Amino acid sequence: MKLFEYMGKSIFSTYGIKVPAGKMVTNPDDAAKAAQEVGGPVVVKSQILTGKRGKGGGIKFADNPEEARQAASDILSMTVQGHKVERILVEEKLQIDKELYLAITVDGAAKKPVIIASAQGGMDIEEVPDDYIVKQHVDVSLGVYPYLGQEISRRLGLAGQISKEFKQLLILLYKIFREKDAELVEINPLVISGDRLIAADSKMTIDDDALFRQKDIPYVEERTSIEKQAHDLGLAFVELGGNIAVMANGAGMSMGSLDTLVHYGGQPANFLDAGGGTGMEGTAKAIELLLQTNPKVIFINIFGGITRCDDVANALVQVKKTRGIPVPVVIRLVGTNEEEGVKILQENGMNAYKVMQEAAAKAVEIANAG
Amino acid sequence: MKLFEYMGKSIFSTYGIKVPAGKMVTNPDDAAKAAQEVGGPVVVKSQILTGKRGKGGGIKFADNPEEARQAASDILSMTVQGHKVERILVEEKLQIDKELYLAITVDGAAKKPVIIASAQGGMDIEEVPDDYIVKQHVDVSLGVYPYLGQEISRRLGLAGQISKEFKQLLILLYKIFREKDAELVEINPLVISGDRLIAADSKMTIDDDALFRQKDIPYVEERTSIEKQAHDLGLAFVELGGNIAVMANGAGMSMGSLDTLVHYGGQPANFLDAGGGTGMEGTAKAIELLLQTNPKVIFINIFGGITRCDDVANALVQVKKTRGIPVPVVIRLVGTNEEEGVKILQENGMNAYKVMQEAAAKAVEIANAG
Amino acid sequence: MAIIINENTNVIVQGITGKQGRFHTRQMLAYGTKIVGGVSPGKGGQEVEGIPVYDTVYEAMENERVDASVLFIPAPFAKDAAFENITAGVKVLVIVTEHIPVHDEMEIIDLARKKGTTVVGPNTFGIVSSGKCKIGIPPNQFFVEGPIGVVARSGTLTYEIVANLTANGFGQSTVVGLGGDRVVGLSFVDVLEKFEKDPETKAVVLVGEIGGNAEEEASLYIKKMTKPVVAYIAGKSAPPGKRMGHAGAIIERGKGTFGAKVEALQSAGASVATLPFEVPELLRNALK
Amino acid sequence: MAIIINENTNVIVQGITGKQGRFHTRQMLAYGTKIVGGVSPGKGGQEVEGIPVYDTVYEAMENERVDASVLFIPAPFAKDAAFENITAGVKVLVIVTEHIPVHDEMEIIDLARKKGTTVVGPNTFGIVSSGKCKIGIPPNQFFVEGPIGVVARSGTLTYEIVANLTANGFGQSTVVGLGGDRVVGLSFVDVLEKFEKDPETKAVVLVGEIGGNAEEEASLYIKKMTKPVVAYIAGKSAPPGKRMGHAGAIIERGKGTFGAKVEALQSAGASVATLPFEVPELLRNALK
Repeated sequence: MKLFEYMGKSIFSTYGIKVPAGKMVTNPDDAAKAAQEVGGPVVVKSQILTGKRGKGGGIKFADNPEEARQAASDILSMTVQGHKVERILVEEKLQIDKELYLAITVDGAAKKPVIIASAQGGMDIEEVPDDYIVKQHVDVSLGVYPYLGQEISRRLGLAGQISKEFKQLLILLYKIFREKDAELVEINPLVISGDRLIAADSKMTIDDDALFRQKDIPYVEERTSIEKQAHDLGLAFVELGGNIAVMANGAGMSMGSLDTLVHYGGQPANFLDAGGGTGMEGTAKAIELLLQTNPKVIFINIFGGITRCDDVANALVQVKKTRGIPVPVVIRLVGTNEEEGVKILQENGMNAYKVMQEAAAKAVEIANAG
Repeated sequence: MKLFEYMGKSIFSTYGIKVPAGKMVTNPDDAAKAAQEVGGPVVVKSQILTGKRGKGGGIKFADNPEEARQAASDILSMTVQGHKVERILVEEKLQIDKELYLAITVDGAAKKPVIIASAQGGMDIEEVPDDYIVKQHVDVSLGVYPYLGQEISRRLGLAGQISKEFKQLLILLYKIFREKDAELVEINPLVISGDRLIAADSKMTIDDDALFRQKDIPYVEERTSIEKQAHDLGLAFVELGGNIAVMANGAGMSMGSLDTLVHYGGQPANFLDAGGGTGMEGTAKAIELLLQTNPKVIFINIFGGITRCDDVANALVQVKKTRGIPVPVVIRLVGTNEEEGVKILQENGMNAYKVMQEAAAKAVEIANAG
Repeated sequence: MAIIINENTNVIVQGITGKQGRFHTRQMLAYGTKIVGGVSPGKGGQEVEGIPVYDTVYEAMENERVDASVLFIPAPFAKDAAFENITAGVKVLVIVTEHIPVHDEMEIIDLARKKGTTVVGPNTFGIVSSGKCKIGIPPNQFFVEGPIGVVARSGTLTYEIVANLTANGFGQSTVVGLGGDRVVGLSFVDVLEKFEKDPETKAVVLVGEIGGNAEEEASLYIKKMTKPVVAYIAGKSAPPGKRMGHAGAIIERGKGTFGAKVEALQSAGASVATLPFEVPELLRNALK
Repeated sequence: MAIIINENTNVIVQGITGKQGRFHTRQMLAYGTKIVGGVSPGKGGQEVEGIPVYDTVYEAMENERVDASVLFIPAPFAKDAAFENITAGVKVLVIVTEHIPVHDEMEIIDLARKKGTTVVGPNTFGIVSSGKCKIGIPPNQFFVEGPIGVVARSGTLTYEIVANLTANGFGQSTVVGLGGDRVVGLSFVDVLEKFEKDPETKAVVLVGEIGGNAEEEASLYIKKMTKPVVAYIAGKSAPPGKRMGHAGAIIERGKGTFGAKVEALQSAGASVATLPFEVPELLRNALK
């Protein structure tokens, strides 16, 4: 779950990391008031869950409250990188002597947290040459101690008071990363302003699987309405925009189904992993979700393991009887309780394929025919 | 630094470990009031920094506030195990189904924390047969997880709700042990009362070397006045009650000096490790401390390493000149700047021995002569 | 032979009294797995499917020789259970549980490395040394003994591929599910090294997916292998920035794309199937 | 020969720009110790006694071969400095600092064990392989080369005994200060095992004290040794319950008494001196 910049900064501030004075507001009047409170020139920043706001015009400067009001009004009417702006952050404009980059994230290959730092901050870290990037893995049984900050600080070429500030900040940032179950905490730019280090931006992603123990972080909804419904049912769902609604069991199997459809020239409407052992009720609800994508055809690809074919068949029958399925359904059904499942389908006027690619080809044919 | 029972229980309570309802008071009237607040029968317990209070009459039961007042009055006039009682704890009398023992301490041999538990609580753990004691070391890089509590609980023969309570309690107790820099946390007895586990007593020792980061624990003074003065000077000092005041540099050397004096039939007045590199001023103050023990003779045993012999000699001369030394001083002085030191002593009418045992024998001779 | 587990592997089931644990214990027993005990705190002394239940892993190990453990434990408690197994000295730990927080996963794997425990998963279907021992949840009938090693990141897709292998006469030496999470105990390379050394294994099927760089790293090792490798990578059609079910299956900041993986594998000498059902044919060609 | 350190040991001094660090660097150089660098955060690029100063241990190790490190760092920061050395891969770490919190000591030693670092101390005078290398704070002049291994818990008392040995013609192979704290890196047994194997060492002097059970454990090993051991235990006259300067030197609950230690040592075959100055004579008898 991604957090808005202002939320990340609020967490930073709670832990003792310096952030610019500022306030999140939702309308131009409050923006003017916030600029008044901050005093002096301010930055007005759109709060959206994506980077590169600057390029889209989502960040503006204002020298006084009136300009801040105008900037807020402009930004609140924008759609930046496809995200409608609903919140803005009005902040003091920092005196910037230098911009650094600092992030902590999960390195799946090393199976460890990794600290990534650069003395070339402000730009996208992917654009910084490798020679200017310092990477340091963290032993999770130890965590981050001052010596690690000192070593990174040395490799970044920091000295004096800034080096001391950096050591402290790194310890706090790792504490946040760990205690908030973050997958990513990123400060870009981390600004050197006189002898202070200030987090001028904040990017945080919280591990969805850990939200159950992060109750004090407000939920940020980034999903579409259907994706949210699927999530509430415990299903993984991604909207893709095509006209073949797809359900399979297992994430790899679902991806494989999409790949096969695309291979035959089809356009999937969605990714939907119905999971293992979802049962009849869950499967029925999953099928209803598929219908919300307004597809031309529904493609169901089940290789029954924990998932029972008869459950899937019964779910289809139930949806057909209760609310009706207005489009053709192509179903491939093998594995646990396959015979029972196929029989149920046949009794209700539906057929099942045994081979995945044949079913996929059929679904594409139907979709492209209409 | 040892904590009083009521202090340990207050820490327990803050961390979520159940303790009996109760209050620390310092006079009989407040004891009666506390008994009133607690309601029902109470226990009135002397608060002293030693065990075995029960045997000395330091624990009494009272059925009502009036009895509590009387018990408090009795106990406050007592000296239990050599400690004058100044504080008492008035607590609810528990319904006791069973008494357990639980402690966490530092195992110097294993270099790890060790959990010690027994289903035979209430008595001194040294008196419990080894077969009834469960010992479990803790990996400091992991700490204590529920599985460890489950395993100890199994070996103690606990079941059901009590086993669950025990798991939680152990995690909390280890947290206290670690976060409060304890050398020892002990609950004896840990009482099973219905389906609750209650810490009916508390013994805690905080690492003196960690007090600098345990600012919220009130300081408990157990030292004598001289010991406290020595501690404030950064010196290790223990009163021993004999008539030969002793100063040496290094703890082992100081013990060796005492052993040698005793070997020759002397009675040391104290242990004093003047440390390494204390300098002249520190050494002068240490000599003044020695005079407070009212000795018959002072024995100084210096093997100069970081400690410089001339510093020690100058310190002696200074004390002699400013406040006078009313008793003989026997001094052994070798090592760094030995020649200068001996010369300074001679110029001021004092002599130095080269060999420790000769000096010790002389000091004993003087002490036993008078 | 086979890798990691075989017909002599003694297994305990942690969480054996739960619905999942009970069901899969029955399935594993039916497959022939030597299950010597179950663990369920507070339920010690009971039996499940004729298997004795212990209160703790420590207790189980006092009573049985234990080589491997499989976890059917809800995600919030999985770290505790994993730590118990690792500190008790279990050498192979299969974690089926999905949705374990990634920080817990990092801690589990860190401890396992330090103590020398092999972790399969989390979020895995498990591991099957076909015809000898199954630890995990795959359906029994498709896994038959043979010369093909299979290593995969995802579950059902692997059953599909294994069923296809079996239908085409290719039995399996061992089938290893690495797990679908971003942080898992085994990498492709760990498993490929074992297959390379296993005399029973003649060729390897690698089932990967988009996201991460596990397949790219595997390619570096495949280059050095003497045995042929056939790969299939799921997620060719997945858009960037969208997590495709698995925590690890996401193309972020242009990394972990289908194209990069296929290119790496092919330049390392692996045959790459465009669709899952092409695997047996590529395998047949590779083994010619 | 000698144990743990020798004439080829390259040493860095952590906290070299402090008063203590600077003074003892001079002393160690005078003894002949190969000091190749100092560490002091923020002071990188300076020199102390002609020795280059680095910002971190990592930096020192990029520039020098480092075998050992000695810490002159105030107690509150010692754990951080020790962790730096251990994680950087330093193999011998001498911690002179006293008053380090015992929980920090347990963590330092736990990490050192896991990473294979030998920790001498904390609260030690250090270690001297006489005539070859001195790491720590003892006065130089008394330590001369010879066949006697010395292992001790306390400092000045050891200088006294070593000076007595030297005066009586007994030079030392290596003198090891375990440290006066309750939790230290090396036990008597660790060091005795090394002396038993060291061809230069012909006999061992063990300087113990009351408290703990280190001497009792040592006795179990002494029983198996081929080389003679002479011991002295300080604290015969100490009353129970009083901490005699060292954190470890306290008789608690009747454990760690002088009597128990002497009996254990004697029954293991060691000669035990009643007073410190008797050691050389007992040694002479033991070597006959």
